[in-house]
Amino acid sequence: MAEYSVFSLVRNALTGHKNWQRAWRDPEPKPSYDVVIVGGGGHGLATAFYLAKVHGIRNVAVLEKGWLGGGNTGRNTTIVRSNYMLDDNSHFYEKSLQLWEQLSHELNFNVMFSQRGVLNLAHSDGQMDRFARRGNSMRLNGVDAELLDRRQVMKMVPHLDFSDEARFPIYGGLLQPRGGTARHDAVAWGLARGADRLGVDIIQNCEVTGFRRSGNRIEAVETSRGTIGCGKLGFAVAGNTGHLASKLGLKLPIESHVLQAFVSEPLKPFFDHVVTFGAEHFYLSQSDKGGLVFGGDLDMYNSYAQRGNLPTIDHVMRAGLAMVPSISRLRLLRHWGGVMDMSMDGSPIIGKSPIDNLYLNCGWCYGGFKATPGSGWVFAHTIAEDEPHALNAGLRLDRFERGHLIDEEATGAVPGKH
Amino acid sequence: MADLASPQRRSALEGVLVPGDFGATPFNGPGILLSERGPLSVVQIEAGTEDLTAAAGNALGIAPSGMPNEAAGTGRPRILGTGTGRWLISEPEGRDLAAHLRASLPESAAVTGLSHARVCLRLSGRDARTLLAKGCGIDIHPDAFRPDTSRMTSLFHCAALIDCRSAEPVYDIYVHRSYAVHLFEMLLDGALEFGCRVA
Amino acid sequence: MLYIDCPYCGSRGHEEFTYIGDATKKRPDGAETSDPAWFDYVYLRDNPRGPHLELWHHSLGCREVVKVLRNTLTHEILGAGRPGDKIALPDAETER
Amino acid sequence: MIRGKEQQPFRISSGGEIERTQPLGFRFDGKNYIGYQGDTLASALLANGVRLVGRSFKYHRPRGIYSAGPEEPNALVHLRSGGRQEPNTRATQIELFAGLEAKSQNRWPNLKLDLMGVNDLASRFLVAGFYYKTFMGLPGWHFYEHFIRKAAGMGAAEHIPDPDSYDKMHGHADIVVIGAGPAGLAAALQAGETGARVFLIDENDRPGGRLRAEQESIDGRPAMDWANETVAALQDMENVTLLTRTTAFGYYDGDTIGAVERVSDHLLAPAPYKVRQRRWLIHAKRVLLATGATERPLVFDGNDRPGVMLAGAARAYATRFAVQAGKSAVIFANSDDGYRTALDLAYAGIDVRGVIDPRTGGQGELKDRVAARGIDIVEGAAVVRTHGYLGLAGVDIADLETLRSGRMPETRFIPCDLLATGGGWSPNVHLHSHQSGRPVFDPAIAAFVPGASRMNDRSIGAARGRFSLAECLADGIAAGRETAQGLGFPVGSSPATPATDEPATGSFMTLWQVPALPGRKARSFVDLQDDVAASDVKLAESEGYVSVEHLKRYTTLGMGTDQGKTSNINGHGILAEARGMDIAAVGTTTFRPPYTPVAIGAFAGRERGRHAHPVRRTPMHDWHLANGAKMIEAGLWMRPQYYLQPGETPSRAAMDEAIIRETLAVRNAAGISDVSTLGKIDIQGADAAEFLNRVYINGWKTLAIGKARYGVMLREDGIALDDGTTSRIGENHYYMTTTTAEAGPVMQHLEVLLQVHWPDLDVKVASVTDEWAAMAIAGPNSRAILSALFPNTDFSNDAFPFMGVRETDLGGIPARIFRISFSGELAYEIAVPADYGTAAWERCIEAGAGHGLLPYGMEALGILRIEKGHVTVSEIDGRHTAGDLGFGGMMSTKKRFVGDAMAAREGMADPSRPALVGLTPLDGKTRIRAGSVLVADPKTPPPVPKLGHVSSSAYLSPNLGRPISLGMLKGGRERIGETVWAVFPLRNEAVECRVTAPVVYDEEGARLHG
Repeated sequence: MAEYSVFSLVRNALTGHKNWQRAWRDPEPKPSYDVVIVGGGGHGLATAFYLAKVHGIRNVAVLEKGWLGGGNTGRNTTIVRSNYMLDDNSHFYEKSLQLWEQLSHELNFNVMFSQRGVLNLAHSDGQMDRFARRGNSMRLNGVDAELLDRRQVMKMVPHLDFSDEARFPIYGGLLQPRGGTARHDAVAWGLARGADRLGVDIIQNCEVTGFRRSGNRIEAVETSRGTIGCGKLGFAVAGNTGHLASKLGLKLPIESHVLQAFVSEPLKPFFDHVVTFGAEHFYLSQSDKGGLVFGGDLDMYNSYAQRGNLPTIDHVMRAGLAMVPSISRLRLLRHWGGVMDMSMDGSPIIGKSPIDNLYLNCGWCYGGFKATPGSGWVFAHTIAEDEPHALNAGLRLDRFERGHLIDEEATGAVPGKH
Repeated sequence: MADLASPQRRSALEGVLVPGDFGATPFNGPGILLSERGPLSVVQIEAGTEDLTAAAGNALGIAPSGMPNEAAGTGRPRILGTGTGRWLISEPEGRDLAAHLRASLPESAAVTGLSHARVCLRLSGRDARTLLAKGCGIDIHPDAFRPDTSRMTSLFHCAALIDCRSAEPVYDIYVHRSYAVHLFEMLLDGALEFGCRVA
Repeated sequence: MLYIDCPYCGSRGHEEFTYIGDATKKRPDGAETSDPAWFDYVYLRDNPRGPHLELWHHSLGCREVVKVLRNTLTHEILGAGRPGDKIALPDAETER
Repeated sequence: MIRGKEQQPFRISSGGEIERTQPLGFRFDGKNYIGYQGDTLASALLANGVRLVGRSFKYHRPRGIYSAGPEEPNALVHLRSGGRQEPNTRATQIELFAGLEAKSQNRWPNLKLDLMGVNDLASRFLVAGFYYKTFMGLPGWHFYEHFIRKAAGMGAAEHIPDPDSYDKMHGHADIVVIGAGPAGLAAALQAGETGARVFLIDENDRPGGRLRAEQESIDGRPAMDWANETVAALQDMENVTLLTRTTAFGYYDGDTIGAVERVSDHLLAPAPYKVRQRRWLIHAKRVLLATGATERPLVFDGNDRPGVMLAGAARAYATRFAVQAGKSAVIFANSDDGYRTALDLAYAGIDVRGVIDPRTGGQGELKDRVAARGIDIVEGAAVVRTHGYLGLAGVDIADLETLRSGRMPETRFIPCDLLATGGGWSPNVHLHSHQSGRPVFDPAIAAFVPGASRMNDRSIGAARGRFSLAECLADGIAAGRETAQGLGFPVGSSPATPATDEPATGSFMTLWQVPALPGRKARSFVDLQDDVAASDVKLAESEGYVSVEHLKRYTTLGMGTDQGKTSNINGHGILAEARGMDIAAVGTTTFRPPYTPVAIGAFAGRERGRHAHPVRRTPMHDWHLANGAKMIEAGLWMRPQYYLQPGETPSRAAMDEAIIRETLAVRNAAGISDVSTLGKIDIQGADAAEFLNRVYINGWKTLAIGKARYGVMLREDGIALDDGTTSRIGENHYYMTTTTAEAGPVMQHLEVLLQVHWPDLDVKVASVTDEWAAMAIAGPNSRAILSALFPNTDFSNDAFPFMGVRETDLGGIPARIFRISFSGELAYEIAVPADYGTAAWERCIEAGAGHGLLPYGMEALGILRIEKGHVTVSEIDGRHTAGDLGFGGMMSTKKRFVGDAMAAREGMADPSRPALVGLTPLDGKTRIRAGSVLVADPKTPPPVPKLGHVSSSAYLSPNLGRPISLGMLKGGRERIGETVWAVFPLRNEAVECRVTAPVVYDEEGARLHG
């Protein structure tokens, strides 16, 4: 398959763009595969890509019930960062960030990874202390972090509310300069193309309807496109993990919740960084197309509906105005919802399951997008080696039962609060 | 120091609620009238309906309604249902209402004095319903929210108990003391377009 | 807005409530601290896609806990009552 | 006042809804013009002959006014200036007002000479998705992005505060009717007559909908007469609320409609005290969607030039605004709308030079009328090319059949400055599909119509593909009556449907695109705003982006500010053709709210600035302010941080001095602090002690009346939730205090336990946080001060020991006194009813005057409690167990309590977990910052193993003369006496410190019990 480059672009332009090939094939499912991954979002595709690329396992199928990237991959606010405090998260997300830094090159597909800096604002001394602890932990883990005081924040993002009228005065902030955004759809397409080029079968419009079990193993997956045998089976269906697991009688420490996302009308460059509000759940960045992309808090109740409600919209917009008053007359263009796997400690679960050849990749809460390459990388390792990588050893399922929680938000077993 | 003058209550709105006319000046007068009722005695009772009914006959001279959201007592005192087996009783300050009720109720009843925990704002005027509709999601249509019923709801993001005193309309709004300034400011701000007389 | 029929206050928008969560979790009072029932109670969820029994606290209203049966896929509210009430699936839903 | 030439060369001398007696001056791109009241900016520009109004998103192609409504893809302008500026505003929806100023967007240096138009020359490289295939090399995307971002975007915004205000309003209705066209008006009238509470919402300045734009009649009179009479009748009904200039932008759960009312947008500025916009949230029992339909363009080469316009829009400009959208017109439509347009435009005095009809046969009456006027009709033909650059100069037409066969057809040039095109109408199913509604494809009109819905909505009239006026009226009447009846409102006998006079129309022909002339690189635009051409759709298809969602995301089809109102179906039709599938099988993308973009300010309403969130004030708030307090927020409450004394000016040094002064006052004399913010819960009932026993980790069965006890509670997951003292003030009566931060969560925790899990317990809880003002008087002189305040109370150690509680009065003020201490000093807390708070506080200040009493704030409190190793939210931070915090010994083994089971898990009971310790710098002077991380060796390269962190810190304990800190250290209790490094790499700091017990001042507690 042809490499993408400025030269291929010119060559094709001069021949009327008639020679581009499909970005990925549209194969019929084979009777069986060494590994079947359920879920054609970023995580499932990344897993398949790294299985083929790093572990040489190419007889792999990715099953997607709808269209690639149609779940949370194509619905999120595209923020990429590794500014975590707790070691298990910090090391894992940093690996992911490092993979992001080479992803466009690795995939030969521009995923528009833009390292424009992620700034978390602090609004009290206590919050500054907590950010300092997080930033210090990051530094000790080899992750970039800078603690800004109020003056430095003002210099970097002068449009925040520094007035006396501000309900939430800005004390400072924690900056991760290497953080940023990426083009979410491109990630799915680039990974799909990359995996396909290594021989992975990507099968869209293929919904898993059941499983064929034998003892403590799963022999095959029943789908809307027939039964597909599997040597090993991986779930990468965050948002719907609870639903899929229930078909196997598995109960997980996960609830599905809806998280809304928002975009404004397109504007010329207006906001150059990713900034999160510290007083309430709110974050803002500007897409390359020009839309301001907003995110906020969950709607707070269990939901599989990909849409949210007005009170949360009000809440998010109110927080946005409190952070950047000058967005008042700009207009909200679209809002939508994604279904989050909210785990009971707010951290993901990647590892083995109680079923021998089933591997779980779930519980992403709202941090899934930035984890995409890292998640695929460690999940591929876990599936290939039947053993977690050191980077996801702590993210195991039994940590809840054993009391080794990874609770960044420190809100406990209330999934909606993470 | 027992010789100090008898203490005066200081309203949570002192210095904030300033009498006068604010905002627009419609030819037919302000559309909103806003004032503070007080000082009040406010007591919460948790008890069985029969216990309260029996005690109320003696202590209050009126019986509570057993129906949710209903109010009883047109003058003093007023009994507002605020939950299953729970009522709020309010009257202009005079007697020790809490002690009076405690004495009249069986041991099993819980009596909690909230005279200082609540600020009561009286809202009236021809635009009062519109003002409420700005800050609260309940149906305030006169057919839906009738006189002598009350609602516990969210008003400008504050927990509030709204007592509909008459269809004119007149509302008494009970809000937690620490939120009173916020609520008053939101009500006043929302009332400016109608003209607001603060008394 | 979800409209929840609070047994005391009547129908109210969900912004007056605080979501508590799964109402099928029964506190295993009396079970030994080592009993797995505790782990199940605190951490595990059926998380159904469809009708879900759940608790909402009417925190800006009467402060009573309301048990609600709600479809998590459609957000339709199928019934509400007090925590001890049995709330059955409407016939139409069972058939679906 | 803006003055201009009163020319308006394209204005028709009579007719229309405009007020010719009210000329309005306005400015566009620096030039002055005159329009009339009743104009939109678009109609006024057209009246003045302004045809070029903007540049397209990607190729910067010149664009004109394309529509007359919310679907406008092209005519986006930058409206107003300064704080009121609004980029990306559709000229077709801006009501003209005197003094209006607007600028064109996305061009440099000006509209006519846009240098970015070079993109158009490079268009063969800038095809769909080109950026995914390049920009991957050095120096990296962030470099290229800088230029891409500048080129992208549409309008420009500046960071200037918005001077206007916004409101929010709630509504409740039996029936909400959305859209006040013929169907909506008829439905609202029927429903309103039954007495049902009806909201009728319309996005325009006046009701009437499409009737305003067409030459229709009802009962033999102009249709607008009927509309006006219906509106008058509705306005007389008290049960009907008519909201004009109000867009229903979203359909939400619970049949809730979100709408935005543009209260003042048609004015230069809002009137005093009036808001700019009002955001409505309307709860409906039933919703009638009379949202009409949107005309879609035909897709052909050069279909985007200024002068190409939707046929229905050309009619609207002629009929409603009395404006000729051009002087000489060609019409190209695949339905009888072409003939309707020809008649209306000819009536408006426009030279109609031809109707190009791709159909051959099957037309209705209208064609005969057009033919009778001598207008040229060309059947079986299509427009294949347009001419002109900044404005249309003419079109080439050709035989469609020849074109489809791939042969080069003969073309014919027709000079014209207006090309009115109509590709059929798509019902506005947006609101229907915001919820679960799934539109279905109707081949008869080649459009999606509403499908099954789980909500209580019903679409009527054009919104469900019933396009004739008679159908709309009949649909509205039936829906209004039936819906009201369904809700139990009595309906009378059915009224007759008003008579209409509509000609029989011919069939509709599906035409997704006109094939390009052989050998020509056609620029046939599907999405005009985002410059998505038919060739982009085909390219995406050939690369495998075949799902409609992939198509949308790869090409940006329908991603513009118009959300693809005119483009989506054409794009999907072309994709279906390319895939050789039926469009119904290809599907459609999901419409997302809002229907049209909504100002962010409208969602916030009045909740902005300092009202963005409530703040709570303590009863002594004003006293603090009047006495030099610097206030900070703590969990919504405003609390004194420290107090400046008269004559001191705010500075870092003054602050430090104040904090030291206050700390020393407490240790050496006395201090008073406002602790009203602590949560307070009244607990009554026969099982109150049992309840406390279950929620706290320690035992409560033995607490005597008149005594207080310290308690710690856990969450169900075994992590510490909160701490505080609870006092027994009666046989079955307790008074619990919580921390400020956790007051709400603890109250809810108790209520849920009682109501859900332990309904058998006889316990009642009530929040009394607001009832009591509370003040702590601490320090060696506190006993003397208390004795002065309460002369009748014996404060001796024997009579009033530590943890004693008394109910008494303070000169007529009822008071509760608790001998408890957070500072570690001899201390008392006095609680009085809140309205007496200031009076009591002032008496304390007065009584303490001779005893060195000073008010102290949060900072001094922090130092005092760190000296004593007392924990706060910095330590009870949601991640630590009771054991970690040093409360392991308090955990009763004789009873069960919330959290005990989960606290027993292996990872929670691990002795190597972090434990609370004190930390003191080895050099006795270097500050240990909170947020430092504890490590064994500061020189270890990353990743560095972490031993814990510094949770709280005082840069100086004035009592000890050195900095002190608290931290959580792995295995900390075993490491007392050892050294550890507190590192702060963010500031390149590392402090070696000694691990101590948490308590570093008065370890024996002698002062407390003194």
